[in-house]
Amino acid sequence: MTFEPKIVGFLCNWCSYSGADLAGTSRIHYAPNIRVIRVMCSARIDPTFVIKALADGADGVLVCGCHPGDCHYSEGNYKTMRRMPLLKRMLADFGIEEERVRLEWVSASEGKRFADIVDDMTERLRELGPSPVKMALAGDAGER
Amino acid sequence: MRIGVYICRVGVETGDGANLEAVGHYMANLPLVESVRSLGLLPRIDPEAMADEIAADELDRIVIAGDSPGFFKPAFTRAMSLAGREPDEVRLASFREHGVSGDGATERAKAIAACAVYGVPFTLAARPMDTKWNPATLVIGGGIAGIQAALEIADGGKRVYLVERTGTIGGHMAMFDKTFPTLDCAACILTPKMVAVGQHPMIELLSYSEVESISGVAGAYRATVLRHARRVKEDACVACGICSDVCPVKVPSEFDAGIADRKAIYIPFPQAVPNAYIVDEASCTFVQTNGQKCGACAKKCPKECIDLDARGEVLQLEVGSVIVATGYEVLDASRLERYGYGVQPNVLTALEFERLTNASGPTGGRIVTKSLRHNKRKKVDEWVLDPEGESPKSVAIIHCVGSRDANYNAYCSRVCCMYSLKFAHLVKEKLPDAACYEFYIDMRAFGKGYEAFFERIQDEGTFIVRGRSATVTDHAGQMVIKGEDILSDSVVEFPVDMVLLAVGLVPAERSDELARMLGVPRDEYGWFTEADYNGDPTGTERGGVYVAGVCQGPKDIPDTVAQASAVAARALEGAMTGRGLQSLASLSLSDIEARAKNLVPAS
Amino acid sequence: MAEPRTGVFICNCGTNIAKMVDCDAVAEAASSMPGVAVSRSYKYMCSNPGQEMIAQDIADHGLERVVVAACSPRMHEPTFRRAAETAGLNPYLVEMANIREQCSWVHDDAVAATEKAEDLVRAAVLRVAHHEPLERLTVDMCPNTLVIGGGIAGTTAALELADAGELVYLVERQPGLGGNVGRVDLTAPYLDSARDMLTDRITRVVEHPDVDVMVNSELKRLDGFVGNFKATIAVHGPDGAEEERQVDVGSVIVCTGYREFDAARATHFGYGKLPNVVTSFEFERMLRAGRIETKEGGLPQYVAVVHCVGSRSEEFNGYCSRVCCMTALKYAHEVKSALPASYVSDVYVDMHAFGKGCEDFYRRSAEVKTLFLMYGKGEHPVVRRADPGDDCEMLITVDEQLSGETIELPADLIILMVGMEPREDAESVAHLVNISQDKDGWFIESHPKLDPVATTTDGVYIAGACQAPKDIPDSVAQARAAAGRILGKISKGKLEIDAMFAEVDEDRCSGCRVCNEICPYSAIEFDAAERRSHVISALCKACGACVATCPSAAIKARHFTDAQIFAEIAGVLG
Amino acid sequence: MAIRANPKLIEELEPYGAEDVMKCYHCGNCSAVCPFSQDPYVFPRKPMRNLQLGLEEKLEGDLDPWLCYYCGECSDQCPRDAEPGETMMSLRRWLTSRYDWTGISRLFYRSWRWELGAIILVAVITAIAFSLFGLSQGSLADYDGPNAFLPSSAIHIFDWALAVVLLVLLLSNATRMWWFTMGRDKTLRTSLGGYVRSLWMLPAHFLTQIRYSQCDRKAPWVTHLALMLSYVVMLVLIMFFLAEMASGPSIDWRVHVLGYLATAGLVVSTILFLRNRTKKSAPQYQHSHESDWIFLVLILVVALTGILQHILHRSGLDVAANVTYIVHLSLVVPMLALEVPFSKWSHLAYRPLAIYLAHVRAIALARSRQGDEAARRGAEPATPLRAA
Repeated sequence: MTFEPKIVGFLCNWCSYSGADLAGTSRIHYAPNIRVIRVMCSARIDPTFVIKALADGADGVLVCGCHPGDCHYSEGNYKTMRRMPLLKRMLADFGIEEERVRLEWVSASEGKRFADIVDDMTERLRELGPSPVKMALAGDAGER
Repeated sequence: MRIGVYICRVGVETGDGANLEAVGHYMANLPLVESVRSLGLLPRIDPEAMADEIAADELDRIVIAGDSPGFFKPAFTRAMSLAGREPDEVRLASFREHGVSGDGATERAKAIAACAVYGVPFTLAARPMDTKWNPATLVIGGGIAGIQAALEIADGGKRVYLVERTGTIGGHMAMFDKTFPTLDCAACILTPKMVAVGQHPMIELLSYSEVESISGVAGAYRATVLRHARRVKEDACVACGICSDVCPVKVPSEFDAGIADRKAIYIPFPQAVPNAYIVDEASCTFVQTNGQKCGACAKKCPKECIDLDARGEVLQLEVGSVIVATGYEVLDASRLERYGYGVQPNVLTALEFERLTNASGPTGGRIVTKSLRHNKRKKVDEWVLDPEGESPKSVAIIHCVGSRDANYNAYCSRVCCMYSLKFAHLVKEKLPDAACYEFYIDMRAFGKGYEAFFERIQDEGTFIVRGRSATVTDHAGQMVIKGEDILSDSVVEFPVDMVLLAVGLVPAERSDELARMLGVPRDEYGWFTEADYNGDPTGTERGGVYVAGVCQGPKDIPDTVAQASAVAARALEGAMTGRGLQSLASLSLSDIEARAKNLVPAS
Repeated sequence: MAEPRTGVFICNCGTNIAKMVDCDAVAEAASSMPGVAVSRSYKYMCSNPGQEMIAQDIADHGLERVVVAACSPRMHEPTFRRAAETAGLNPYLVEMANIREQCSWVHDDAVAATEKAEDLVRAAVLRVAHHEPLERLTVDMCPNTLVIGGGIAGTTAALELADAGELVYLVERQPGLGGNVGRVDLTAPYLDSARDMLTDRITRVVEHPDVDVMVNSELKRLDGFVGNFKATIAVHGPDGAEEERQVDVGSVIVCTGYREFDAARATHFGYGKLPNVVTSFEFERMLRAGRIETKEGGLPQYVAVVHCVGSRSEEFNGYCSRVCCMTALKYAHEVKSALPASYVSDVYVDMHAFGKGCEDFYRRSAEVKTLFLMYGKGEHPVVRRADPGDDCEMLITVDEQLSGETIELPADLIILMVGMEPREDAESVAHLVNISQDKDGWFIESHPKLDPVATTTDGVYIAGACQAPKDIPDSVAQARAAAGRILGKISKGKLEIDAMFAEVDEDRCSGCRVCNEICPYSAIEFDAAERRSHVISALCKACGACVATCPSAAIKARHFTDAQIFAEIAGVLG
Repeated sequence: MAIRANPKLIEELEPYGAEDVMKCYHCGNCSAVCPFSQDPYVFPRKPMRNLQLGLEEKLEGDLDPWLCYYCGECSDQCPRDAEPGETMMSLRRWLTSRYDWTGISRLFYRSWRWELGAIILVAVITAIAFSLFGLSQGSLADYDGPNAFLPSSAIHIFDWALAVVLLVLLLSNATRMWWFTMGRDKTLRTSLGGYVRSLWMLPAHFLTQIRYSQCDRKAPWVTHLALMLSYVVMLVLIMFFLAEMASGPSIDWRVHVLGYLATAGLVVSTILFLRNRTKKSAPQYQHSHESDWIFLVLILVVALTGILQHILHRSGLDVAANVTYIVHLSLVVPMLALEVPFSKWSHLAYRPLAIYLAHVRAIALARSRQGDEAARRGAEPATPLRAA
């Protein structure tokens, strides 16, 4: 059987979470691998959340915010835009493939886009296989 | 002081009705008035000759009375200075500008004239008395203007009744994809406000309802509202959509501007507020056959909240203020045959394109041309929008469709230039290789950040053609748009796959009825007339009746929102103090006269 | 610690959820989650029986936390919070799991969907354990308002508030009220009297018991926050003496307007060199005096009006000044009226006749035979002295777009339509009231569409031309809008603050001040003495940007704490 | 090279009928709907613009007004009611007066009193002159024969004399027209060959007015053609077969059948035009200049008196016939002597000439353009997509 990755999604309340809801109200189907966590603004997403998610066994983390210029808090998403690349570079040093952490802009009218992103990410992670963090942890568990 | 009165008229947009002769006689009997002369329609005044007359009559003050008398003021001012008199002593009695029209026109004209003679601003002397005020407010129209006004007032802790004709609030803005010039998505900024309205304890949202009649006076209006039968229990419906899955009837969706279908039982759009389905009795088989046929939805509804036999109900509302925010409709593009709308499948109106390019629209935001399909049921070939269809290689956008045109709407619709530029951007963004043409007369990019937006569009490679195009024709299956490219001084013809018509705005249907109910005049084009063009752009003749948004005249979202908050201020004043100003008509001529006398500045 | 007693309620939403998610299985699984005392699955949780069931269970099982797995919280969170409240449970102790919009409706694999639903419910259960009862705070709202600027916008706003019975302090730099409109004789497009309109307003402002007018004055300091500002105003007496006044205000409206573009900067028009090249405001004076003459005292035969002087240009201001076009047309009419024998030309780029009645006004100016010449944006007409023997004093050379020719236009009097610019003191004002300016120097509104008169600083509003060029009706509308926003707050008496805001743990704060900069609402103050930052909850909009930024994790976002979100993460990952 | 604008010119043009041109805000709709408006002759907007700006020389040198047949489509669709069609008409009137070196035309177009006065004057002189002549050498009782009151031979000579005068006037004006529109334009590289090769267009367009048929509205073309052909047929008959025409009382079918047809054509078409103008049935009939009325009425009465005279003569009432003949002549002479060179009739010559010259000019322009084609393209906002 194929490997089914687990994805944790951090969505901003105003654009992306509404977009995800719209996918639902429009009955646009996508992969069930994602678990969404709502935050008020993508700027709230502390890098440690991503790390924690990976540490707890997520195979990928999706971060979604309003399109640049649309932020409900005027500029929060710009902070995220600067923060994420740094985090990715750091994770890369720990051997975590950069596809595992993804930053996307999804507006409240882009239900379809959200669905496509989830499907695409799921597909890529299937190819990529389980997260090395998970493997490592599993390994540790095995030794004990 | 010796005062000379001159009565003259501008032939255009005259407020009907005032008996100028009577006004003349009246003015002749006002103190200090030496002479009253009538110069008739659009007089050609010779300042030199006028100066001699003034000198001869030794006039110290001139009063020009009539509709838009300001058009003659410079001539009189110059005449005064030539005659060695005080040029500042030329006063205007502006009839049309201060609401001289209909019955009572003559009395109003007299009052305005009196104030001018006394050298006192009419608006100052004719300030109505205040009266008791019912703290509740009725907002008519659930577009962005109505939503904004309702929220402002309700957030102030005051009761609001929001009456919306359709099944959901949101109005035209909910249909838009992006909004100029910032290009932020309309849904992102509008839906939170819609939800807020739906959940606000101080707002009673009466959707699918219409105001039947309004009686009473400023501060104490009684409105009769007809709640059409939604036939779905609003609070019980969970918007699961099973009903419309089983509904066999398909009709064009209003929300999708007709480019997609909806069922007879439908929800206007997923984020609709109230978030409940609605039965369109006009197309519902069950309703049309008096329950003889169908009724499938009611049987299938898991919450049993569909009552196809439900009847409309009538409500009585007591309010102090009434806010009119009925918005607009777009001009019927088929009236301009030369653009081929309705004949050429790929000639779209602005609203249709908004839905076509909208991520939540029928093509998921893909800009595609219609393709010919055979409809087996109807046994006819018809043009359909296929999400997988071909995207246009070239798109032309025609400005001023039915606007700035003596044959249709003489006025400028104010938003078309900018939304056309926005369209050009969306086309270029989604179809970088497509050629895009804008045919315009004047590029009216007047607002904050608009000019920069215009420049951005030009940089994106859209061809801006100065010249309103003339015709859209079909040459062997290829649409061709023809117009004069004035700046290159030649007639151009471009083959195009899609034409977007920047249709102008026209007043919403039934606004004539509403105007009659409220006793608020409308201008020659049907827009509601404000109390004072400059001084009070959101007030009206009637105390406690305010206008906001496009129903007062075309305007964009920022200006609409500003007006909405402005009328909210007035409603809140009444609600907070329990008092407010009566209608202007409540003042008699003698009242105004007396006030003016007392206000005469001591000199 | 012992997990709080939690109730889990799974909504079937008819079959909407149930047909894809095995609700009973989820309920079953939930019952064994930490702290769960009761777990049920029901047809419609949002229905009255559903809500009553929750209330009943809270009472019967002494529930301390409630989790509802149903539709999107954006739809029914208020509903279930109310339900909990009726049973005496703090509404913030309720958490929802979105198993409809983001589960049953978007998946087609029942097993996977059910598994996902369980994860989401677990996340909610673990998260809600960390919830704290929160109270919505209120702060006092001082009903007084400070209006800066006594032009048309300022006077309008002041009257609007005062007529509602609220006290207004109106601060004007100049000795008199009226602002730029006071320099205009007639208004476009109906040529009504600007003076009458102003006289009306000024008289009422001055006589109004609730308006405290301070002329020759300016704002010196503004301390505090929304509802509780302290304004220090310097009032200059006639004898040059300066006295300081301290006033308490709850809100501030900035209506500082604009100044006109200095025509001398655009040298090609010859302003300052050629005697008969005048600015629009200078021409207004001629109109008022009834002496439309050349400097030599002769009557101009050819009068030319030139648009976009300093506006829509690369070298000066890029933006459109919005009012000049209609004013120019007004001049065309006024010249024709005062000098019937004259010929009026109007040199424009695009005719911005967008306002109500304006297109008709444009048409009418064409009907009185105004000659319109169009020049290209980015180009500019050049004015020079005419040659001896010409029947005019000056010649304007225009690359005329509509004819494609280079045209020499005769002129004896040239009126330059000077555009609008932010006032020279705009920057200092912006600094005083803590609002920002765009690249052109205009004050920035909090949202161009949905909040055109508010700013990112709560309680500070902008109206009229200080936000961007504007005509009188639009300025008046904005002034009222600002008043409306304020009246809304005053009418409530107190300012309600959502319970979700950020808090600084003073002991952990290192006083690095990173958060001060990050906050878009300047809601974080730095206490220099204590070397600690702290959040002004009234200003906080709960975005959480500071929380994520704080290097010493000293800031806590109420209802979105790290602990809560970590719990949620652990939950979804089983 | 800068051109001086002349804001006063419009006042000069108003008497010719250009009353609404200042309303135009240049949307370009008119130029785009006109079937004749094509590079290098883009109109009506362009001439309207030159008129607004008072670019006198450009207007004088403009052939465009003659390429317009006033179908009225442009006026119909004009968003500002600036009456492009009527403006072109006014320009034709003004150009006629410009081509005319005598200045008489200008006088006529600016004041109908002058035109009518001149017609009456010429009519009276003609009447007196012919009466005296008739009495001096014949008898009023005889229509033909040796003692004829107005022997056709004599009239024939007079006709030819008049024809020569008219020809001289027309040719001199036509030459001025050529000078304004072609001659003085130094930049134009015309070749004699170009002139010669296109010469055929003159008679062709004169006789068929085929371009007119390209307008969306066809009816005016038919009437217009009928009037023109009838007139030409009549002219030929009179110039070459006057004797046969005048002969009688028996009817000479060789010429008279044509005569009848022509007369019928004249009467019917003029009546139709008069009816349209009174009814204002179409845009091109909305604004009638005094000169239009005078012209139509004159032709109508000429035709009617002609018929009357013909009948009277055929019914042996020679006295009456002779008197009518005098009246007829006193109308014919002003119609020819005044209308043809100085007023509306002149477009009979100017329009075909303009079409011809326009063609020659276009060829020349095309040639001189080939050089800087590339450069020109670059300057345009439009694209390779531009349809030829």
